[in-house]
Amino acid sequence: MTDDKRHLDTTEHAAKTPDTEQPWSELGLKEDEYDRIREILGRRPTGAELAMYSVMWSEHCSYKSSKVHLKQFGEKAPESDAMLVGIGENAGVVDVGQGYAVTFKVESHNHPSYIEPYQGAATGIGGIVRDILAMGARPVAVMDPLRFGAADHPDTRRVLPGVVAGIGGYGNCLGLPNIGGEVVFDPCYQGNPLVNALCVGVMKHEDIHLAKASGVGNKVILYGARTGGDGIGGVSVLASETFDAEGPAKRPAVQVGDPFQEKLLIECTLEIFREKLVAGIQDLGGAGLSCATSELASAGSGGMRVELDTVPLRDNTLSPEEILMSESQERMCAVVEPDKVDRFLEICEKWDVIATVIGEVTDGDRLEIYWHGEQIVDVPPRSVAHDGPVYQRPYARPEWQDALQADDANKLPRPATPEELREQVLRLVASPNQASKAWITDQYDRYVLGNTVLAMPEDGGVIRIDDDTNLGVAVATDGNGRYAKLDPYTGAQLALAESYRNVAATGAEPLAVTDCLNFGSPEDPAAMWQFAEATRGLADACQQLGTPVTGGNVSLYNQTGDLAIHPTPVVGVLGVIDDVTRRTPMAFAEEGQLLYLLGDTREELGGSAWSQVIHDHLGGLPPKVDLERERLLAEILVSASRDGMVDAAHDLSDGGLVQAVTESCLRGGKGARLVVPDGIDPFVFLFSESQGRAVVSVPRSEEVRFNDMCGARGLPATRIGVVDGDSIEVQGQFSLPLAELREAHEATLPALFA
Amino acid sequence: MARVVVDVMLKPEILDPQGQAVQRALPRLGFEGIADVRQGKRFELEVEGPVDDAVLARVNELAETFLANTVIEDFTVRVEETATA
Amino acid sequence: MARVVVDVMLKPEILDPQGQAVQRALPRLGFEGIADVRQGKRFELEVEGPVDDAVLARVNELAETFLANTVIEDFTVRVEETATA
Amino acid sequence: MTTRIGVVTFPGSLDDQDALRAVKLAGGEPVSLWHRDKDLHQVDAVVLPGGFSYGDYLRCGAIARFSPVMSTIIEQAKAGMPVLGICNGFQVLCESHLLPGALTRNDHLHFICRDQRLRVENNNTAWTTDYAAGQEITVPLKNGEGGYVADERTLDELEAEGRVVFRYLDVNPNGSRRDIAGITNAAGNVVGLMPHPEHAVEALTGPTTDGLGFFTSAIKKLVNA
Ligand SMILES: Nc1ncnc2c1ncn2[C@@H]1O[C@H](COP(=O)(O)OP(=O)(O)O)[C@@H](O)[C@H]1O
Ligand SMILES: [Mg+2]
Repeated sequence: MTDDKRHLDTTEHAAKTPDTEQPWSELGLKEDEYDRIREILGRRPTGAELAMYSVMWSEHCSYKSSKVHLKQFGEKAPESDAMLVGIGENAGVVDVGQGYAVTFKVESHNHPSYIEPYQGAATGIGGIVRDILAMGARPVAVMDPLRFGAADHPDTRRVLPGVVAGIGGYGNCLGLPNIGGEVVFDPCYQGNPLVNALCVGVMKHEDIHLAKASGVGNKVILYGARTGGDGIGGVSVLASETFDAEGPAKRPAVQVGDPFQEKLLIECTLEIFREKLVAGIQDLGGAGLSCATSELASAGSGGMRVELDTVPLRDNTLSPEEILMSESQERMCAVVEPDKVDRFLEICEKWDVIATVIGEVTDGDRLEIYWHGEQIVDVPPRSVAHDGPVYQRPYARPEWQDALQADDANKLPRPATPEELREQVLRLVASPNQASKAWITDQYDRYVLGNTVLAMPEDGGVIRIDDDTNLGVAVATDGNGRYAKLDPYTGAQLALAESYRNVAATGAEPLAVTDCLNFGSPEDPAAMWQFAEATRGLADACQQLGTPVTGGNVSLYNQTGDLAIHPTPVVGVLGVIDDVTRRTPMAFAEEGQLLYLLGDTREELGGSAWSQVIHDHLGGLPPKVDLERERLLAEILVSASRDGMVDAAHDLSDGGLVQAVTESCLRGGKGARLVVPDGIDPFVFLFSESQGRAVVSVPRSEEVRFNDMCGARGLPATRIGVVDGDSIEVQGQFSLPLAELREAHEATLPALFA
Repeated sequence: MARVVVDVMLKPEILDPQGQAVQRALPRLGFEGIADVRQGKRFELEVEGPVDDAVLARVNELAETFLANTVIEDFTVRVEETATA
Repeated sequence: MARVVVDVMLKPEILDPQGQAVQRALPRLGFEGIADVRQGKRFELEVEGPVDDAVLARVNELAETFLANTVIEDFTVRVEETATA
Repeated sequence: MTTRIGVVTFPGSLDDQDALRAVKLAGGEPVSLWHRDKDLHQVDAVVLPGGFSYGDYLRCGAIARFSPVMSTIIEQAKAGMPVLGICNGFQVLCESHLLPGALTRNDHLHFICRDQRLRVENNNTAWTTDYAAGQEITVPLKNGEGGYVADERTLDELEAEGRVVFRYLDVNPNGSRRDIAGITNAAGNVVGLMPHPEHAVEALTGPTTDGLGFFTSAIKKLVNA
């Protein structure tokens, strides 16, 4: 013990030894950042303080490079009555009516998932679920937008099955239905797969909880798993540094998830909420206790005092610095009034969850941390949690952008004969990006909780949230890195447009947005330009569509050496549907129903799936965005659902019309006879990726009414065929038996990964 | 035919939820006095021909690259003397 | 503190899909000459106090009723002599 | 008098709410039972729901089997109370030796979630009287360790005594011996199966409503008893 004390770097000791060398650089701090810490404290930081600042001031936790751009989401936020809690909390909260509120957020776990695919992805799910839980909500569904390297690359065989097993292993064990996501392959993600995870939670308005520590004398309770040596420094090391082939082989300790512990944490926390026992609550994610204590104290009114040696440990050799930085999973931190502590601990005991009072709220304005009675941290909490460094990183449009855009995909050689057209359709629907993802999604439980109304491969997931009234929500996530590479401003808007359209296709009204911005190094002006453009594009589009950004996440440094990933903004849209029984599925299931194409088709092949699959080409401009058209299309889709005018709807996105029709036919087990409308080239009709479009299946009895509605509101609606037979026939061109299409579409992923 | 056994255990600093679950259940089953439980994997490889140093080196490599995930696991390789029951 | 190891393996007549998957992957990894692979579990129990016959008998009982499902699994119990790497 | 059907919640149970809802939709009175409570609160039948009790650590169902509530359920099951084990519940019943055999890792090593077609082979159990013998039903299946195994003698015995209650059709999703999806004890009151009838009770959320019959069977049997 005496030995311990001799080495303990107390605040007192730090004040007396100003010249002690400190490893600020190894911890990822820049010299001016270190100087600023000394200035804030009026002395050198103790080891524990240095650990806290370094991890909280990392890119991942402080958003120091992205903050100046993210501001726009607030500044340009459209007026919305639906927003109950906005950006800045663990997750945003949206009013969905009938007294219900929904919270949702998407986050990245990219770098950890490359190092250890199973655990990296699993703990990604665990982390986002705790964020949602911390808002006071019951988590009700998850989604997983994923990006991998080339489908046939040997390392993809390592990463993909591990990531998928990890997401399934954790999410299935938590009992959360997985209702959708994305799987995209592109060589640009080879060394930087993107593992984003989204969670949706539901609560009543009065159950909203915030992350703040108020009320002098209130107790701070740490509960959940014991603290171990997991991912120490993981946040700063894993999330903020590029993988450098030259550098020392860093094999940072990875976090291992325990979904069972998290399931107990969820049930225990919800019971605690029901009894109104918490004044403030925060999950422990990146930066562990450093983050939770400083954020709670920073957002609250008083200070906080923590006895760090009371933290239950898994490994008794951990130093106080390590305890502060540990990223052990499945932990939460609550602020509880003294007379409610006993009941709080009782509920934890009921659920076999370890809970310990580790400190209390003080009337000061400092965060003080003690170790065996000696003070090792004494900081203004805001300086750690909210007033980190802010950078105006230089950015510049890369010089290759012009050449890329000039390389027009519309000029690529096109199929010359019907036979060639047919063959290219088959190649398209069998290509890894366009093929069925069932091999992956069949590893996820979509039924648990018994409220899943629609799940993948539908356009959006739809969850019932009230058994009696049939109120529900729909969520979709989308992103197209190829479009964003061609034009990041437009690309981000297209991501929103697609997600918005997907939600509307289910019959739900789009309400709010969450986003995960996956980009390269902010220290590279080109990547920073992409980031700035995408952020501006998304903020503008959200303003125009009236869907505020409620929260999200930024993941930078997604690059290997000089090679950055495609800029990849992933956008999640939440919609509300007042009666889930009127949801619109995607399957063409009724013979004789009429197929209508909604929207305009132009010659738009830049960044298209066709250009990638047939020509391995990326160039030109992405399709044009028309947000007013998107809004009109959404209104029509929602009205059609409400008035029972369509039996099926499927939005058009990558792969164009032929991809959408194939998917809807295969889902319903029925074929289609298509007629190419006058004045349009069959190839463009089938493969163009013009936006603002959807295909719907209309019962004959509804045709007049439906046409009238589209006509009155000015949405082009073209009758393109009929549900019929057991093949897809494009009149005058070719016929493809469903069986052949199914084989092409469904065999690809099993052949690669099973 | 000889048997080479590869034992794979989570590194000591890595959380072992399975071992912990077993340990927590022991008191309920009336077992006291067990301070820690770790759960790992055991692979039994039946090797054709004699197990010389070259074979052991190759099994080591197999364990390192395939049977264990050395980011989170340690392993040992040994020739089994006694047969398992 | 002594370590008692319990090895649990599927009975020979029970299909072992995990072991088979490992075995099937071996040729792809360039490993020949392995006739069979079985995958099982290894439990390391850290026992407080000396490990005498009474303790071993109790661990045996624990293995029989809890650590192994004897409908499909066999087990062995032994005191570990050498420490794992 | 309504039939009280209890659904046990173990730590890590996931489909307990679904099972309670299914009981209600079938016209019974759902009763939540807690793993630490030995008291069954006068229920007439018990469902052990799906999920990952105790994280499925060690073996699925191995730890749950030793919970206080199970000691009463084992006793009552032997005395004839209808007990249905779904997925994890089936695993608990096997670990408890109320049903023979065991469930092992799926032969393809992946968790699988699919709409599964089954044939009802025995409609004389407490949970299947509302089906016709040989009836084909479709209910969700979702498991990682659903491969049913038992030694040949046990399998032959099960077949001979008509105790194979459900068999997989089209696809054997997990490598189960003889395509066995569910079995019963000799008395016919204890039934376990891997697929999830409680997820097929509403057209809105399930692939079919074929699962409702499990719960209506038990309710009718108890009302008539
Ligand atoms: N791309 C983004 N768009 C909108 N809000 C963002 C974005 N990135 C981060 N935020 C918001 O910034 C806050 C801090 O983010 P984060 O550190 O990920 O939260 P947490 O601490 O809960 O993990 C959150 O409210 C988050 O929603
Ligand atoms: Mg959070």
